[in-house]
Amino acid sequence: MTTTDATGVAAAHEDVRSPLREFWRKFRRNRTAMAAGLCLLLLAVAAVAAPWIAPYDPAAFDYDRILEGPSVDHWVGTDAYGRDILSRILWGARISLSVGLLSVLLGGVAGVALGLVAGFRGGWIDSLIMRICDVLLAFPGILLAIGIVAILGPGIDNVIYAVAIFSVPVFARLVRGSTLALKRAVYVDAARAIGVRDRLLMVRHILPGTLPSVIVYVSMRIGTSILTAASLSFIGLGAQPPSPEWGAMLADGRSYIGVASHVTFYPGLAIFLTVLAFNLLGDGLRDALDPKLR
Amino acid sequence: GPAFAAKDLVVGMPDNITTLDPADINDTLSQSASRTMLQGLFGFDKDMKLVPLLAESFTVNDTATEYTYRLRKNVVFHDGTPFNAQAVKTSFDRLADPANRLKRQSLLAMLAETVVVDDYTITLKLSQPFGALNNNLAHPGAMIHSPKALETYGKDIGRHPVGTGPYKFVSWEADTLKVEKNDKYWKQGLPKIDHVTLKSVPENGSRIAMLQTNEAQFIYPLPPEMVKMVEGNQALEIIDAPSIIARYVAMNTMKKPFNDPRVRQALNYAIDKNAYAKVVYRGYAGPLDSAIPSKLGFHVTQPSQYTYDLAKAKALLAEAGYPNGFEAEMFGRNSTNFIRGMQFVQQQLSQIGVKLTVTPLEAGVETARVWGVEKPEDATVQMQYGGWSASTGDADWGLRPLLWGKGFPPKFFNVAYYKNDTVDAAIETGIATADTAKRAEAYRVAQEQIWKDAPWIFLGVENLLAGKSKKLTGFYYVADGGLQMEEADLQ
Amino acid sequence: MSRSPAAAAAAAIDALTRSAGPAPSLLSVEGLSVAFAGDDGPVRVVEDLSFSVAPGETVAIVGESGSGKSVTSLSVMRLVDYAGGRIVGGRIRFTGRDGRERDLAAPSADSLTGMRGNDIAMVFQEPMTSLNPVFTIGDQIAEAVMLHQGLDRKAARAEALRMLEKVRIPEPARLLDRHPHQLSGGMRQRVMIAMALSCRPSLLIADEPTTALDVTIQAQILRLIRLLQDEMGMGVIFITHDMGVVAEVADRVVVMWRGKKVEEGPVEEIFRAPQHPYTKALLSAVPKLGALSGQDLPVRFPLLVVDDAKAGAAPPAPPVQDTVRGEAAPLLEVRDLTTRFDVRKGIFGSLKARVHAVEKVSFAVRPGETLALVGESGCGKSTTGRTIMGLQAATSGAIRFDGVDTTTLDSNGQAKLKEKIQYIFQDPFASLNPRMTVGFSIAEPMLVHDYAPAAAPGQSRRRAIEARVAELLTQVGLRPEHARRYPHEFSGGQRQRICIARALACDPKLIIADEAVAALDVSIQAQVVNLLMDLQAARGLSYLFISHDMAVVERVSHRVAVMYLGQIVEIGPRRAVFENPQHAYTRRLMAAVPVADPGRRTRDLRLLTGEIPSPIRALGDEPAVAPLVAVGPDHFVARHAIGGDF
Amino acid sequence: MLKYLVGRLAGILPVLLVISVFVFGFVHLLPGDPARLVAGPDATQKDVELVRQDLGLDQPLWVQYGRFLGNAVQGEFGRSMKSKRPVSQEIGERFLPTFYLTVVAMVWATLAGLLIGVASATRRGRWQDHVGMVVAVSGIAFPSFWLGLLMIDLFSVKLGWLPTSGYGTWQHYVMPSLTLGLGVAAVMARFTRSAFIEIAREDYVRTARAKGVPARLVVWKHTLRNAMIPIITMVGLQFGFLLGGSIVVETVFSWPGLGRLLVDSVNYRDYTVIQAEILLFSLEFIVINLLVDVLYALANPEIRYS
Ligand SMILES: Nc1ncnc2c1ncn2[C@@H]1O[C@H](COP(=O)(O)OP(=O)(O)OP(=O)(O)O)[C@@H](O)[C@H]1O
Ligand SMILES: Nc1ncnc2c1ncn2[C@@H]1O[C@H](COP(=O)(O)OP(=O)(O)OP(=O)(O)O)[C@@H](O)[C@H]1O
Ligand SMILES: [Mg+2]
Ligand SMILES: [Mg+2]
Repeated sequence: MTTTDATGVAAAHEDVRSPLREFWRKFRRNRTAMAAGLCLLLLAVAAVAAPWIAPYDPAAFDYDRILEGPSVDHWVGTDAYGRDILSRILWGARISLSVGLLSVLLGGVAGVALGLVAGFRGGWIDSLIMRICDVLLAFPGILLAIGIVAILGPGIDNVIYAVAIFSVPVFARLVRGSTLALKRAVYVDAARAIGVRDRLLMVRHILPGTLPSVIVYVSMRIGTSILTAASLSFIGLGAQPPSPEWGAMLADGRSYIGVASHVTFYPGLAIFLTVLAFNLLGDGLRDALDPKLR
Repeated sequence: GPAFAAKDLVVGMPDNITTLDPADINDTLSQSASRTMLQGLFGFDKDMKLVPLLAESFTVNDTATEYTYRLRKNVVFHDGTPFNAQAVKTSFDRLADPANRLKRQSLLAMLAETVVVDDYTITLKLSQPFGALNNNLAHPGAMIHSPKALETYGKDIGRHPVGTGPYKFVSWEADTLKVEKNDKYWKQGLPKIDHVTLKSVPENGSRIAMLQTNEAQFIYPLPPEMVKMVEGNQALEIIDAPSIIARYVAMNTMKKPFNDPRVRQALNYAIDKNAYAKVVYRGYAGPLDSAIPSKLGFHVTQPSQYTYDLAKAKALLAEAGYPNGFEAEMFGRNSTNFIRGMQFVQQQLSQIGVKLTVTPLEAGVETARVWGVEKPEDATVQMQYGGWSASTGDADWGLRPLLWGKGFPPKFFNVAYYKNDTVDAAIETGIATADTAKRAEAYRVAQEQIWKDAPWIFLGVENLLAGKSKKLTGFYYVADGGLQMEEADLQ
Repeated sequence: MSRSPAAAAAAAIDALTRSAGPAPSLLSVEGLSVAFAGDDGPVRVVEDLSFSVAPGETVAIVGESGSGKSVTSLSVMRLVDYAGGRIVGGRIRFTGRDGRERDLAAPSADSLTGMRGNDIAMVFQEPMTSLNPVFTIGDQIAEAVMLHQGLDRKAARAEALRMLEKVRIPEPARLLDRHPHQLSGGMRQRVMIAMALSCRPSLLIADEPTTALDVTIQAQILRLIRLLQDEMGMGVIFITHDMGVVAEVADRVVVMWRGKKVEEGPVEEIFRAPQHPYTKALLSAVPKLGALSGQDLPVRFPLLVVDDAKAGAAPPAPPVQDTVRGEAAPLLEVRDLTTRFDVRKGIFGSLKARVHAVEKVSFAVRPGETLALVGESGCGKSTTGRTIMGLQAATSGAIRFDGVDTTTLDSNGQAKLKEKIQYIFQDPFASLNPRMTVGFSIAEPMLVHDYAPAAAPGQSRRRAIEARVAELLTQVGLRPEHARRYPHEFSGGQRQRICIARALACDPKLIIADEAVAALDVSIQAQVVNLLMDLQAARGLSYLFISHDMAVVERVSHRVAVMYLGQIVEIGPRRAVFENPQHAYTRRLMAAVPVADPGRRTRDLRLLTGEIPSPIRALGDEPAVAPLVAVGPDHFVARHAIGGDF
Repeated sequence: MLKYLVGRLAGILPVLLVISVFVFGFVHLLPGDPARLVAGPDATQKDVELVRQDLGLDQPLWVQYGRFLGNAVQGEFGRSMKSKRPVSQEIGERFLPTFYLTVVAMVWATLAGLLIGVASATRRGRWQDHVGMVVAVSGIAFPSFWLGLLMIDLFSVKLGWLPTSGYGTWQHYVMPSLTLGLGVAAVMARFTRSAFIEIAREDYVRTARAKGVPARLVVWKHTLRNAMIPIITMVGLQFGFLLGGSIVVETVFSWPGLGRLLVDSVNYRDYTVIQAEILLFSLEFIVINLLVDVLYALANPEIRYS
């Protein structure tokens, strides 16, 4: 017998692809996700380029133009100090994006690792990790944050740690749940039968199965983290006034809601669009990682 | 018909009541609440002027160590107990006894002995001269409980207040206090309202919404930026009253560069006080033209004001050896309003090259970092954005806690670590006598010296803002931030 | 063309009621083409396929693995859409119970829901993954009954129970409340069959319905299908690679090859005079029980070389498999191995009974030897294998590999051990990680064990491994490019070959092959079996070969162990066991093997009834383990204390 | 399972004990002097000392912990430092409002989330999916204070349908539960969608279709049940979070719940209340997560605990 495979037709089109290219090929086809990715890229560029593209100094007061609505001079209006909101949003992207992304990634990595170990090992390790998570979950955020300020002191990097800590238990529980189900899969047994050691088994065979949930949560959590970071800056942890930070802008503008709604609206919109973009991007990622989707 | 309909008043407040035992209260809000039910020998009228309530008259000796009061007759507590000298003694002794650990104990800390002369005469003997005693007695902390209630409820008196005031206690759950008309109130024809509900509605926007829907007839405070929302409504009006709340930035005079008065003066010149009022209070604020607000007793407007003058500020700085300015850190509480104020100061001082780092502090952190510091050398505070409301309405409480050389934290609140012998002497004289003329002179001297030394950046005095239904009359928002509702009526 | 009377009658009625129209058929597939989305446009996997099924008729579709059989059946159900495929041409005309004829290939086939399960039912190829893990067996069967027969829950459950009895599952009442993962492969397959048959469809599509069944059960199932067929004129499409089964059940045969039909005809004709070279090759590769009678040792399959056009020359005589080094110490030694499962009930799971899946099993496998483990479905073959692999904790007993007691090894040692023992799982799809390309799956054992395949000079390790993967894929009859694909993109047989390739990757010493060739068409099967035997000859590999296909077992094994209810009832040299079976169960097993000759089919329509023995026992009720006694050289048989029909 | 449950339940007490030490230590490490905070902004040092004695804060730490533990064991948590009421009353009064609001919000949000998630997943890539996504993202990115105030403005001020704030009748629940639930609904929707897509292509879903199970049942029964694990996880977590009381919603709608109590007690460093609250929250999470684990096993019989 020479050949045994049936699909001669299929065979002609088969060529060798690297997994990365395969991923990129699938991802590229998802137009929504591409658009979202592009938006985020633009935003990142805008954040980096803020000093050059922002029309005003984000901290420059103009007492004659307080709480003005959008106009030719100030495209999205001014705030209670007469500062240009657009410039502040652009500058604020630096802080907000980095806090949102880094804290979630940090917390995500730690949480995923803990959840994997807990779900996979079970027994007392599981109990220990999960009870610690219970306590962390139960610990009110402000209290934890105050504690962190006390221990670490103020500063934007500490905000990132603080917000990351908030995320850890959620990721841990999420991943543990999926792990419990996935570790029963026959292919996990199969991997074991090959001689794959537990650590690799977790990382290579179970972790990818938990990723869809993780990606979804990461993409949502980024928005929450931006807002959480803002509440931290109000207890003196984090971005110090007058650094423009989206969440803080939003919270500050709250008093003007009935009077000058643009003060909250535009930072709110910035957060909304960013979160939307991250979510769409997240969906694109999870789809591109899903082998069953072409 | 409407004439007979019960008159129910709802007041929207920003916070929860902590307790209704005024001797153990330290927040204005709970004080206002307890004032509906309880009264003291003296009180303040709506203009912060001392008026007698349960006392009819008093005499005092020259050294201000012995006060004798004649009490009002035919007054009964809500529970039927008659009001008399014994009742006063019970309440005062309770407050003065440190063993009871009441938060307002300091009001009567100097009390050595209470002597019931007769049913309606009582003498207070002090362990040291104290000229401002009547002001202290006018403080809500010195209001008088029914002795019977004190005995019945003991430690829980704060949940079961029984006084002589215009309203009687009905209920208090989580965030709502209900009181009702006291039919046997000693002031003729008062009160006019049948039920008053005090509700805590922390969110500003929600409070205004309550007023707009007539779910509440009076709300306070009204944030300056939201005044517009009330102004638009025909049925509503705004109360805009001057307060006794001073806003300032204290500078640590023991630390460089603030140990140089020229630097402190320069900073005072560098700030546009009108802009401050406009930006931080939307114009609802007045000037702080001396170390104490004008509504406090013995206030003296200082003749030479620190008017906004950047050139002068720069010159002074240069003279002091900081031609290019300097860097410093400013502490302050983390409320929106404080942060706004701090950002303003930060921006203003940047004009003369002073670069401020603004660090908002959570309440507890502030106690640890600022108020709890044991030794002046250990103080990390350089500048502190603050505010002070002298709840006794007297110059003494406006100066002594803040600028007295013996009042460094943690004892008092002299976070400027300001010490000046003239000022210290004046403050001590002021408190050692009940002679108004002597006191006035002492406080004049103190204010003048402080103004010259400028341990603070004097920013302003904020206005009290509240919103109310036009139908509500006789309801006052007093300069110390308290409410007076005994004359209130709803049309 | 042989047809049941009922079918003929139905056809006659059809002819009367319909004046015009093509052949009176239940199902008529005309020019069907199906495509999957490929990287560069659609790829056709079925091309211009036509065939028809009359009521009461059984059409067998046979053909090479990956030739499009499953895709065809999915298309008839219109389920191919959900698998990512698309019908790109042709018509599928089906006459439902209501007498209306529909084109199932028409774009608006959503209305099919009412017909699926009711008019057309299907048994899927992969029973392991085709049952919903979260519902009980009872619920899953009852659901179909409730949907289509309008029975209430209780009645539906009763019906489900009846169906389970019909497919000869032990203790069906208990099974109703169990979940799929607690069932053996064969049990699951029977559940699938029960589910499909429960609604008495007019067309049954059975995709390899008996691959996981032992021959006795298989015979039962075939009989059951035929019974229902005769009762109600059910048409059957039977997809299988087992030519014995084809000969047994089919009226007509459709032979597929590379997505196309290459031959079609009545079963006798196909067997007697195959026309297409592929058909010829196929038939030549069919293993026949008794082919090695009189031979002591296993022999490779004689293979025909197929090319597009012509049949190859006669195969050279295959060599004998004399690889056992009898003098050497046993490679694997299993002593008194016992594995039990707890059966719990209710939310709080109180312990009610135990499954005695493996009871005091002892055997040894010598280097270079193939020991076949045969036995009824659910008798504990897989569990034995899993326990040896350490995937399942043994209740008691000892396992020694290469002289090392594996139960005492730490996890590190266990992992190391697995370079030398490999396991081929019964269910190939479930045992491949769906998120990994099969290339990586095959390479993984090499990576894990730092196994360095022979590299060409100057070749990096990575390249060497890639080359090795390509080599392995080719060895099992796939193409190197397939390495980039994901498991779900393969046919059942292709997946099984992938698993075999993975097992071979590290040059193990022992391979436990659990139904490793069950899903392969005979030509591939023969090829793979030969490959395994070549490797054995070359490297002295040992196999523990779990299978129910007696013909294949005969080909490959040096010795055979027969399991029954968790115990070994007979073990001995293959020739001795096959030619002189001593235990009653062994004899029955031999008798039930279908013969690939339509002329010799047994038209015995009686179904077996009566108590089916079960390994589930109440707590404390331990089974008696019969001692093995020697009946010949190296040949042992269990002697039961109580005589009779075990 | 029963054994596991009993074990877990029995494990709660020691866990709480450990937590109590941790919480006690943490709370006392926080910067801030409760005596000064409780005494008030213009209290003199003498006042502060009095308060300190009154609160027993002058005692050594271990004595304080002993007293805390002694009280806790009796289900009493001492008196609030700020209000001097028994902590149990202080918390008890606010627990039910929070609990009811949580339940109402969770119920609607979970249902809505599931619906949106399933609708998005089954119509993936089409406009329904995109709409569902935008709605879900709004739920996450929309600050709740904003939504709350907008609703008050619309439903109370403009339309006069609902009371602005407060607690009591069913009308009072409408806006707070909507505001509170929006984020939960969003999370649910996203997770449902993702988990659903994972499962929808499994072989057994195909089996269900082949059985002729109507599309609706394929979705709601066969697919969803298998997709439950991450959904259950999230329901549990969200429920736990909400039970802690939402500071924003309670503030905007003057809801007398635990969230505001917590903020107050943190502001005053009201140790007794903070400790009791954290213990309560921990207990809530432990119980919820226990339930979640049980639900895991119910949803997926392959999951077994030992
Ligand atoms: N989802 C898919 N995506 C891409 N290709 C597929 C997919 N499913 C099947 N194929 C390809 O279609 C061809 C036919 O597959 P099919 O499953 O019908 O084979 P089969 O005849 O049933 O084989 P077997 O006997 O091995 O089960 C195979 O080459 C397979 O690789
Ligand atoms: N996880 C489990 N829980 C409970 N019972 C189980 C479990 N796994 C297997 N069993 C039971 O153990 C018995 C033996 O199963 P096993 O899978 O070993 O059978 P098998 O011989 O491989 O059958 P087949 O040929 O059908 O695959 C069966 O009765 C099965 O129901
Ligand atoms: Mg197939
Ligand atoms: Mg098996």
